[in-house]
Amino acid sequence: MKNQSPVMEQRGSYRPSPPPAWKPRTDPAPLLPDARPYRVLGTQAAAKADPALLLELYEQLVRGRRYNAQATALTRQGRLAVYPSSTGQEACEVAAALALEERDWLFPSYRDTLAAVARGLDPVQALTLLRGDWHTGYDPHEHRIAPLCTPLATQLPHAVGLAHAARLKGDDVVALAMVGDGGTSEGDFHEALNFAAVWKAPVVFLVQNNGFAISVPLAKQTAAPSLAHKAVGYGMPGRLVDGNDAAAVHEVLGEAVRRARAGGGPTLVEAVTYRIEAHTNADDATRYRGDTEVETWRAHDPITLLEGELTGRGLLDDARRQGARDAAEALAADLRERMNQDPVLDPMDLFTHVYAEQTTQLREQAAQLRAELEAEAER
Amino acid sequence: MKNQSPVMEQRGSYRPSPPPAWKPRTDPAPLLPDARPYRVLGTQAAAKADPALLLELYEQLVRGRRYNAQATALTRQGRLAVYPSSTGQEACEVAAALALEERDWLFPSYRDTLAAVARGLDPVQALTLLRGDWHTGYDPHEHRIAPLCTPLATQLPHAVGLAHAARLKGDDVVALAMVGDGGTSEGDFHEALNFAAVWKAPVVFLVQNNGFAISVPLAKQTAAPSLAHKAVGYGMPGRLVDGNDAAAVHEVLGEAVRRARAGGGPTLVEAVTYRIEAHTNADDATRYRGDTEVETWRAHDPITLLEGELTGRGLLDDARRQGARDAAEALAADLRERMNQDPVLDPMDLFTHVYAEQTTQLREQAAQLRAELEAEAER
Amino acid sequence: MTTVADKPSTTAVKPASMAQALQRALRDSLAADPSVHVMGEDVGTLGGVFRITDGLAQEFGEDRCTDTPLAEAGILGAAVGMAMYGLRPVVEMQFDAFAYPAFEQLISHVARMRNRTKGAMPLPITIRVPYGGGIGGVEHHSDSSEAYYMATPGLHVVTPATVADAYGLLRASIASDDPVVFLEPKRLYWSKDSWNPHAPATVEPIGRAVVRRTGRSATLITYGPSVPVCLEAAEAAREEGWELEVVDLRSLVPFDDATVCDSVRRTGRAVVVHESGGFGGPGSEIAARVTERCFHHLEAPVLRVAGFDIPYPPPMLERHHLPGVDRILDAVARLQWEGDS
Amino acid sequence: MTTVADKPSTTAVKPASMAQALQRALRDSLAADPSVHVMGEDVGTLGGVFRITDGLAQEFGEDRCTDTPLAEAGILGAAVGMAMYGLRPVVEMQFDAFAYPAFEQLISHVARMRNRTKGAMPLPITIRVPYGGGIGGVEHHSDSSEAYYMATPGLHVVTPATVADAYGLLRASIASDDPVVFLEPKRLYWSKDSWNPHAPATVEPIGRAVVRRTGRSATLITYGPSVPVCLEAAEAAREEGWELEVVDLRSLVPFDDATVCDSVRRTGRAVVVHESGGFGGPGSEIAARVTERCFHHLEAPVLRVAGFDIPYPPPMLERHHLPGVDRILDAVARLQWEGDS
Ligand SMILES: Cc1ncc(C[n+]2csc(CCOP(=O)(O)OP(=O)(O)O)c2C)c(N)n1
Ligand SMILES: Cc1ncc(C[n+]2csc(CCOP(=O)(O)OP(=O)(O)O)c2C)c(N)n1
Ligand SMILES: [Mg+2]
Ligand SMILES: [Mg+2]
Repeated sequence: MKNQSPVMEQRGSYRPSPPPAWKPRTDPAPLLPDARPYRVLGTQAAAKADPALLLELYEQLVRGRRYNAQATALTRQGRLAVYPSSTGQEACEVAAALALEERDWLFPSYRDTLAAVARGLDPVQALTLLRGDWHTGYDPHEHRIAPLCTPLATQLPHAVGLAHAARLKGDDVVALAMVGDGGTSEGDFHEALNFAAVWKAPVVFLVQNNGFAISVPLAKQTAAPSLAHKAVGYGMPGRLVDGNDAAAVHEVLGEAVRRARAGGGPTLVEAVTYRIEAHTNADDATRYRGDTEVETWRAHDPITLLEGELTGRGLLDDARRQGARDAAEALAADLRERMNQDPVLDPMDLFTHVYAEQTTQLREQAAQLRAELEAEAER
Repeated sequence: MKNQSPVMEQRGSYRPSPPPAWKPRTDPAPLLPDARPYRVLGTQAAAKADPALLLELYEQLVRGRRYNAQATALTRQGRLAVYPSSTGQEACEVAAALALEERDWLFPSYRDTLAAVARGLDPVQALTLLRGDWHTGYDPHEHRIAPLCTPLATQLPHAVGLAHAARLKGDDVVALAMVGDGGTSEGDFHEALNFAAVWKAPVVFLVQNNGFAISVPLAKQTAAPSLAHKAVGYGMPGRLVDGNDAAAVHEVLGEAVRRARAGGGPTLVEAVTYRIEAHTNADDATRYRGDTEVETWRAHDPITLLEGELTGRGLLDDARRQGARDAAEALAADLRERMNQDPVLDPMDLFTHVYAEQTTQLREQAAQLRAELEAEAER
Repeated sequence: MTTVADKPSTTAVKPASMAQALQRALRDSLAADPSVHVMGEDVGTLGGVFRITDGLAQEFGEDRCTDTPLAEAGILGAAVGMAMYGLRPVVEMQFDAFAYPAFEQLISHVARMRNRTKGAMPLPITIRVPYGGGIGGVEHHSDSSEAYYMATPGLHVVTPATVADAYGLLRASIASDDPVVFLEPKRLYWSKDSWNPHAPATVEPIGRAVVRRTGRSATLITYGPSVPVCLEAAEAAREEGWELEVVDLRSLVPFDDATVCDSVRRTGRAVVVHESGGFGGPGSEIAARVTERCFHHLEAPVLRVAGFDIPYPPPMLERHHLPGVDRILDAVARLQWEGDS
Repeated sequence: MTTVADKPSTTAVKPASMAQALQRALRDSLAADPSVHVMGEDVGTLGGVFRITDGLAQEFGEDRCTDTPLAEAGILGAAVGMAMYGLRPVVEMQFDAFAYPAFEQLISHVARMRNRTKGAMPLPITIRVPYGGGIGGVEHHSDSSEAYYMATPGLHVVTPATVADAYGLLRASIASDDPVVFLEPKRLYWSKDSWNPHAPATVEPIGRAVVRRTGRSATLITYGPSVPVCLEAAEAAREEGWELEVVDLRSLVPFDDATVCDSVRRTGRAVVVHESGGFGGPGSEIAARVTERCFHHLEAPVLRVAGFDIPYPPPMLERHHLPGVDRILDAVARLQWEGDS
């Protein structure tokens, strides 16, 4: 430490020491996002993209769009309690799933059933919460998908903790956590990103900025230049990407995942996209936004974009296109059929999993319900 | 909105529209803090500083240092339950108080009794919480000082709400809220800054980065380039200032206060300083830091710095210096004397202020205690 | 002002829903007092996910009915600051479980600021919380957390069961100089009774229970969403030869010992009914204090019919969890009647 | 394993403090199981503000005993993620009131994850919370919030009153596959009894109350910081001719009805004693359930001696708030003894 004692001279030339030990902890420049969302499709960067990947993304987008439509239809048939559609956001959902290795973990929000399905989860299991027969319809360990999370942003510290734990155990596992633009306002978002940066945890935070938190537009949610700019305040890189450009989202997430795996710490990715449907089937979007805005975004549709690129480069022929559609229809048909069967429920499950070992109290309450059910059955 | 429909051409030249409506909401460049803490003392900027202000700051610093020493002494005499000293941080405490107009509001943390005293609060009242005879020892409206706040960062949304309310009522009142480096990790910090920026509320957030949160050094608290860098993620300017340079802190806060008053919205100021004493009298700082670090910072003492400047410019003669010391001693003597008197307490106060109107239940409980006290008195 | 069930007083009275009454109470409060400010997630343009604030932003402007950023601690914390400056914030928490992030602000500040400052800084904040189940909501949308609020001194805890009370109690809560947690039984939002939104409406004082149905066999002590269930149970009980009295608490804090104990002393038997979990739930306090005060009048222990001590079930199973008529009658049957073993 | 008060078994036993026993429990747990991780504010280098984690970071490394950033929701949320990956986090909340920011994580995730996933994802997290008053702490440093935890299904709530239990119950809590809120009565941290830190120590099963003193006149039901007070009261009561039995609950969830009711049925009278506020406090549940189960054995209503229903007082007034010997004896005197009016 130089200049430990301030120099005290008479008049003018007085020059005390700088505050001891102060230096920027990180260089902020590389943490700042680009001025505009990064894009691949229709740019030079597209040439470098792996055609097989582009085709896989395309097939998944088509499948995802069909899945969203089918799930929404199921709400009308009373087969789902509620469905928050990701129509228009399929590029983010699909790219998030595809950017991960099998050993990695996905932390979806309540809107991200599609990401879970794209990662391999049975769509019926993915929809259990929204059908209403149980909370989480799958064993999270099977596909390494955390329970769909409803309390906003609360899954983010979980992702950090899991990624940190994996690193402590010596596993090169990455966690990718998804959250909405609205969710970034929650304290848990802040705490999670800070923990991740301090611990250099291998996490990727994907914010789907779809313009709204239910009815609240982004302008009432934040005054930041972009949500990606929040990254610099945690000392991690922020990346801004066109969320309807599946290739771009995949590339940006892929880079972030690789950096995390290599020990480079977390990244915050903001994907700019749009929620084409209402918040859920129960919402009436006409109360807070106009059709023109929706139409503008429909014109920037993730499937159309990718299809344009693939067609332009001669990578997509009619057969392939039809194949994608057929696969999507098959998924929808299977989903329809299985969701139309009433789930077999055991009310006694209410008491089985509250604790590892049932307490006396819960045994008593279970006995009460059992007796009631038996009496009901006899009637 | 131009380019609403993506252009779909065959091969190469394919150029879809950019994501609709995307533009940075604010230009990030002016929000970013300087690379090094801003300083006035010993720099060219000092020449522009108002000598009267410098002298006032000086007298307050001397007084503040003495106040800190006296309060710490009172803990040893059992006259205070606990005292978190701001020794070494007096420049921030004093500048915060002096940067405000009378109609403005100060939101101190538990460490900031000195700021409250510098703003005109009776030191005995300021110490009520820490003496233990009541929680808040003053009417917050009198000097527009919110209660000293112990749960970290929870006072920040209060400051935002108050500033917002004042603006709604048409009053040009500014709120200045103080928080520590550790407090910036709390979710409430995040939510408060976000609300402030979205509402363009007239608030100034002053983070005293004193290097530690109890035993935890800044490096375990954040990986950010600086705490001031957090500002950009909210869309407000971040300012970094040498927290031991009273003139610099005063100037930066003054600017932020003026901007807020003029409708320019909130500012985040990080003042880099150092906690010279242990966390409180109950803490043992030798468990987590070495003497050399402390000594390095003692050499960058806020009083010495300002004294150097004033002496160098011939603004401080022995009489004036002695005057400052005498005033400080008078404050200490008065504090000592009054704190050495046992406060007169009425246990029935426990029930008086829980609700506007005492509930039957509390009346019953009050009667019970009254009976007990009477029985005790008779014994 | 009433201490027995409100009855339609004019023939012009048309059915209105609880949602309408709440909305009218907010509108009248906003109109009556410029310091009242409504705030929360989606309360402005959308009018709230339950439409309770519908039209208020349009009528009073966005400064009086404000869409906040999505952060419950921030909302309540900002409301504290606004109240410090003399406003009367009315905060909406979108669902019961989404009030949890605001607990620190609630417990450490909202409930304590008046006491902390020896009365110098009261916080007249109303926190509206749609609570309870029975609407087919998925996880986190059907919690009943009144036990937490009850255990926090400094808060009032109020919950209406009728359309008229929804209006009267919400107006009183907003007018209160103390913080009120105003619990709205969401499955009663669309229930209608004969309340006339155009008649001059009554502001109900906080802290008074009401006897909704008289009877001499036993007392059902209940509140909010369980009031209609208890009334139904009382009707069904007549077949078994029991005349059940139904007390609607309306306010959990302050607790109206007089009305409750008066009833229990007359009937000698009591069952507390609520949706919230039983263990450490509101019914435990109610049973304990009634027993303390009416011990020698009791023919049987005060029983509790409550939700099970489990996380709130998924929609398809919630009917097994919610206290219904049968479970209430079973408890009544266990009240050690003459001739029981 | 024991169901009566532990007695020193060897002559080599030296007094140890509860703080030492807790520390030893953490050390033994860290040593026994590599998946145990201690984390919280100041738990590393400093060893915690109460020094309970003293030396652990030095011995096991900072990865096993970690100073976290200052954010309680983040700490608990990160612990959830760590537990999802198979670790056993032991989280320290610095003071009771500073656990409030973590309530959403606690209620919405920690308490529900096992149930949510039908057992696929249990969360073996121990949350250590120094609680209660009596140490001259300024505002926010003396809260007792066990009522909130009790009302949250899915949590275990455990609190020791002796040095031996501090060790045995903390080991058991860390070993539990369910989340445990482990409440440490901070004013007993420095209390010593004859526990031998070098002897092989017992892991106490969770969920069993213990009779600390036998008596046939009435039962004092208590836990944590109020246990020594009750024992003192029982001693003093002998002068009045009462032989008081003292039951230390040790675990509020699960609740040991058998031990408690067995005692109350024998004595016919009971007083619940705790520091936490009375209204909606733990005592309400205890009084209600004991009454339900022992009604015909009761000579008098179960009474409650609790903190007043006020925010915790400042240090200079706390002695008026805390239930002491006199207040307990006053309650015992009101248990309607033969010859009372
Ligand atoms: C803590 C919390 N508060 C409120 C809600 C209610 N809620 C559900 S979705 C939603 C909006 C979320 O917006 P955003 O984060 O942008 O995600 P999106 O719906 O756009 O995917 C709200 C307010 C919630 N689920 N959790
Ligand atoms: C919500 C909350 N958590 C924990 C604490 C306990 N605590 C008191 S001061 C402190 C450290 C604060 O550090 P910092 O914010 O840097 O302020 P400083 O003490 O340095 O002024 C802690 C952890 C608290 N008061 N509030
Ligand atoms: Mg959104
Ligand atoms: Mg600090």
